[in-house]
Amino acid sequence: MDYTEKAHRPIKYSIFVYVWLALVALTWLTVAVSGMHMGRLSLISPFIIASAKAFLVVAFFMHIKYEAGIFRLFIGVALATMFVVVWLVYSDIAFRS
Amino acid sequence: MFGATSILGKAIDSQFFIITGICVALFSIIIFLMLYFSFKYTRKKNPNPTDIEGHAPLELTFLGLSIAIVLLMFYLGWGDYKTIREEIPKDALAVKATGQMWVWSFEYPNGKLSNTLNVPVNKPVRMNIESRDVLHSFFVPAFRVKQDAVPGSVKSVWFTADKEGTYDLFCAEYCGTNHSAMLSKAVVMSEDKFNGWLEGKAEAQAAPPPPGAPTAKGDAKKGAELYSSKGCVACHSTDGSKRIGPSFKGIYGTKVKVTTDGKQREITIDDEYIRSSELTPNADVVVGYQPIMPPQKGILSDGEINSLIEYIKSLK
Amino acid sequence: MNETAEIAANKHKDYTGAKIGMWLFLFTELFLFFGPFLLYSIFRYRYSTDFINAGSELSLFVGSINTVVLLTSSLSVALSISALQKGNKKLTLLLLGVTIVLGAVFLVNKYFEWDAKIVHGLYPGAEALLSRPKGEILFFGLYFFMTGLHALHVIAGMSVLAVITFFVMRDKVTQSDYVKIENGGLYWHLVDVIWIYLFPLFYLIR
Amino acid sequence: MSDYAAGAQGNYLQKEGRGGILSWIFSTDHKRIGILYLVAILSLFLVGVTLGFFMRLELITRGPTIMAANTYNSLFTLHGVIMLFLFIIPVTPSVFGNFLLPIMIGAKDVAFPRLNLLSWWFYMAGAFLAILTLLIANGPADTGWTFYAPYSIRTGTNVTLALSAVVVLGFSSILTGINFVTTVHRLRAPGMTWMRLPLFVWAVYATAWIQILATPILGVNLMLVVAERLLGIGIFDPAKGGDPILYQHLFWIYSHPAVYIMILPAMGAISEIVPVFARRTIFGYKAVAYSSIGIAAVGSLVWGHHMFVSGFSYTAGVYFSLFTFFVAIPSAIKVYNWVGSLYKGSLEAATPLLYAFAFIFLFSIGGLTGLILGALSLNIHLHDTYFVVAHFHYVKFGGAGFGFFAALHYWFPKMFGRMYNTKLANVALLLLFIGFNTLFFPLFVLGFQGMPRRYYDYLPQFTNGQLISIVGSWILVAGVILMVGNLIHALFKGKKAQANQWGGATLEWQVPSPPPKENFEEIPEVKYGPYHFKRD
Repeated sequence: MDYTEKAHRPIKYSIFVYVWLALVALTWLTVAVSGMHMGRLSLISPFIIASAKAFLVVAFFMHIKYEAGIFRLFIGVALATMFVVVWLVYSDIAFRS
Repeated sequence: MFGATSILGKAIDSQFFIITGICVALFSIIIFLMLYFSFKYTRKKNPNPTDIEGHAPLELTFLGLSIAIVLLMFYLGWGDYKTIREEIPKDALAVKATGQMWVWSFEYPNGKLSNTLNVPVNKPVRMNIESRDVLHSFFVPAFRVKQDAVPGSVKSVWFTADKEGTYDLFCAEYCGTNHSAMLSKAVVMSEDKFNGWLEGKAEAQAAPPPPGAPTAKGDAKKGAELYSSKGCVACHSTDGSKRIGPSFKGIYGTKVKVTTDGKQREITIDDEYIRSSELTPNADVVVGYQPIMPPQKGILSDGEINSLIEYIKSLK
Repeated sequence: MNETAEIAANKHKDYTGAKIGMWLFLFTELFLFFGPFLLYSIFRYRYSTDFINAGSELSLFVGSINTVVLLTSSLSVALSISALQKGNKKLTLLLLGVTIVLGAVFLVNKYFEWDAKIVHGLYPGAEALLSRPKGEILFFGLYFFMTGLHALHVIAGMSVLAVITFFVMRDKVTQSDYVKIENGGLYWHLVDVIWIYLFPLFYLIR
Repeated sequence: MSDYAAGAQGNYLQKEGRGGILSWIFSTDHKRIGILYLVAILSLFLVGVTLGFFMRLELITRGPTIMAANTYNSLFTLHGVIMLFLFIIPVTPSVFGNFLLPIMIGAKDVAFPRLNLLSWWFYMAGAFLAILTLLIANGPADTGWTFYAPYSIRTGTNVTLALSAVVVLGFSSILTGINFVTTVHRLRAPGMTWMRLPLFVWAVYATAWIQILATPILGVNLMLVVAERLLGIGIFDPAKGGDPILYQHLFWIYSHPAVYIMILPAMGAISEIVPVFARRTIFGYKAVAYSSIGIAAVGSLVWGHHMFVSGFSYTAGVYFSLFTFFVAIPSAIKVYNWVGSLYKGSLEAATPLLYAFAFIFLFSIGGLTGLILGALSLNIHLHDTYFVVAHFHYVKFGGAGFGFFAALHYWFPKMFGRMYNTKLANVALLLLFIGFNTLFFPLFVLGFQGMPRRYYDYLPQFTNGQLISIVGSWILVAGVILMVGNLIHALFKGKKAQANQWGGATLEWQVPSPPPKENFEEIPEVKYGPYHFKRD
């Protein structure tokens, strides 16, 4: 019985190049935005853009778009843990007298 | 020793007995059933076991009951915590408690300093707790209060003692070698007596606040005050008796053996050596003692160190 | 028989298993950086002016260049996997080589950046730094700790990729058995993802 | 005799290659690695017991008795570091998880056997570094096992080395966790569905997730303290704007879930033992299995209950207290179900079951006193007193420790193919049980009276409690010596054990004792649940 990886055709080069172009563009965007003074937004926008970049890397470069669902489930567990830790630590930081 | 002698302490005690009571009851049921089953269903008495995979209504009932019980306990504990943390009376007597290795000092609103905590009976007292070096914890078991002393910030806790007497005061957060000797007393006295004490003359143990501007020249009298207020007293005696560190009595000018970088050498105790012992105490350690003295860099000013040197010189 | 049962029964190479293991390891790396991130956010919240002042002393230009360098290296390693899967060994080796060189470029930039700060006495424990406001002491403490830890990961990633290059040369990693290069790539991408977050943290606050 | 016959490939203990110690310490066989852990961990356990014994002995009189204050402080630090990081955290997952998990799910080995060996080496390196702190200048760390900043930044003792030891041990723990999660996901035998997994496997699986997700946070926290000591970066040092309470957050984010790393596998072992000796299926399999996951999940939300008087916010206190009470529920479910599994069973009073009863007794006390400590107002009084010391010894030693002893007596015949003297084992249990309660129960009373922990000296009113406790430590040590001696004797002189010594239904009992090198000649196909005793 031969065990074969399922559904792992090589991903096209062009997809990676497009993703890379998007990443560089986002980097340019975040640098450009950081020059403008937009108050609260300039605190949040770099992280929204960074998360978009991280999403692209994880989904395409790290093949999560093409992998089985269990990988997404695991990533969900890790992210949920982080969220809970942040929430609880900030229940101290934000309310300390 | 068991009963609380503060108003909130009494409330906390009654909750302790309710919660402990529930726990004892639960424990008894569990252990009774475990033993009852294990005597009733031995292999001899019951050779043919019955497989019971579960019983949803029973399990859900247990689940529901458990949630109800723990929520009740949570609620009981919550109330007084709120009072202690969030509802400090405005008219409370504010006492500043400072922890340092390994001594407590208390400062009253009129500037009076003391190493024991004196408080009036039946009047709320607010402790503003801070630390000069590492974590300590202000703990008076009889009042059921405890609060960590955190360097860099002031933490508050309050109590109303309702019975005159002298009670133990501990440091409850581990703070180094002499942690277990960081003891003091909380003395609860009548209001008249307390006021008399508060207005009275400074006690021998108490020291005035360290001077704002450091004087360049040393002053043996100031040194004596620093000796008790900075906690040197915890480790170094002035009567020749051996404590954690060497006694200061007649030490100036004598020759001692010290360990420097693992090698022994002889050194004369002079101004320079005392200064380095304050700033980098573990560089040259007197043979027979442990390298445990906390460095005073940034804690003692130059002038204060000079005063201490003068004081040590004066101890013949 | 389901897939897992099949593996258990026959002890074939389990690629999905290897990748699960790699991802779990990546989570531990992620949480390693998550701790300092959390601390950063807290101190940023408490000393925001100090952080903004300190952040403006870092060179946005060098930071941006390094970001692009690392993104490009991520591209080349991703391409190298596809190249190997298509059976193009030469291209694979070339792309892996490019990745490692880009990693080295990143480190050289980082070295000059650190050096410039250290020359000005802006390093943890330095008198010049200690005389500054507390928020700036913390900013530079975190800057050196986090970028230092990240640089160590870049070095580790480069070593992993070097070993994989060697395996590809010796045909130990091939078109039909490529899970090692996939896992090495995953590690490299993680290093990239961490940098994607470090970049705004230190260079873009103003 | 068994459903799954195993051939004559020789067992894993038999000489392999040239034999000798090298064939052990470089073996990638999960069973041999399990034994390596057992030897190393038990040795360190005995060291930890000795340290604890002398700590108690020092307190026999007030004032200095046999050692100086800073020696005592180093002693309780080292006792904590060894007992927690080197004994109770790794013991059940590393020894029994390694030895049994692959066999229980019908696999030939773990997913990454070489990584498994590497994690043993990391463990040994960590142990070596921890011991090294004793031998080099400045002396062992005197910070307590919690390494609280800023004291750990200021003290001159070998804190940096001790912290490095813990970080290295963290690597070991992480690699083991990764291995187990992958193994459970990928290597289950045909028919071994999630709902047919033995409950021990569920518990180890939940534990492995905590190991993966929580350990790195401790690692980076300790690295930051090292960086503070060596470079002075100032994150936890108030003089530089840092905040020592943040150290406590990051420390307990790992170290509270670590309590569940200790207790969950022990609970898993109890869930194996109870049905086997009651000869009936476990009551509420799903509830017990899911409660393991529940404990791992909710247990990650309660770390702040170590900090109620640290000066963190009131709001955080309320959240953490609430979650602390919630985490009691899955633990309570397990206890209900173990007791429920005795109902209408056919009980055999064998040694492992007696150990399991001791576990239920002691763990219940530990768990319920945890509720007392979780109540906010009571915690203010009880925090950092002997009450806490008593509580966590009831959980960690009475719970995780006795659970480990139960597992050891249950699987010993499987691991070594020999039986111990059951009478002596029962006597040892009695000594352990009496000694344990005499040692730790008085501490509840002392704690309520206000005796703070980590005290080298004490006030006169605490004398009686201390003395009773010290006598208890002698009984306990006698019990440990008898138990270990009995097992070592059995190792060489014990009677041959049967393949299925206790009549268990899980897979490990279907292979010979000791198990063959490859576990199974042919991977079995699983047709029943783990506690299905009525085969015929």
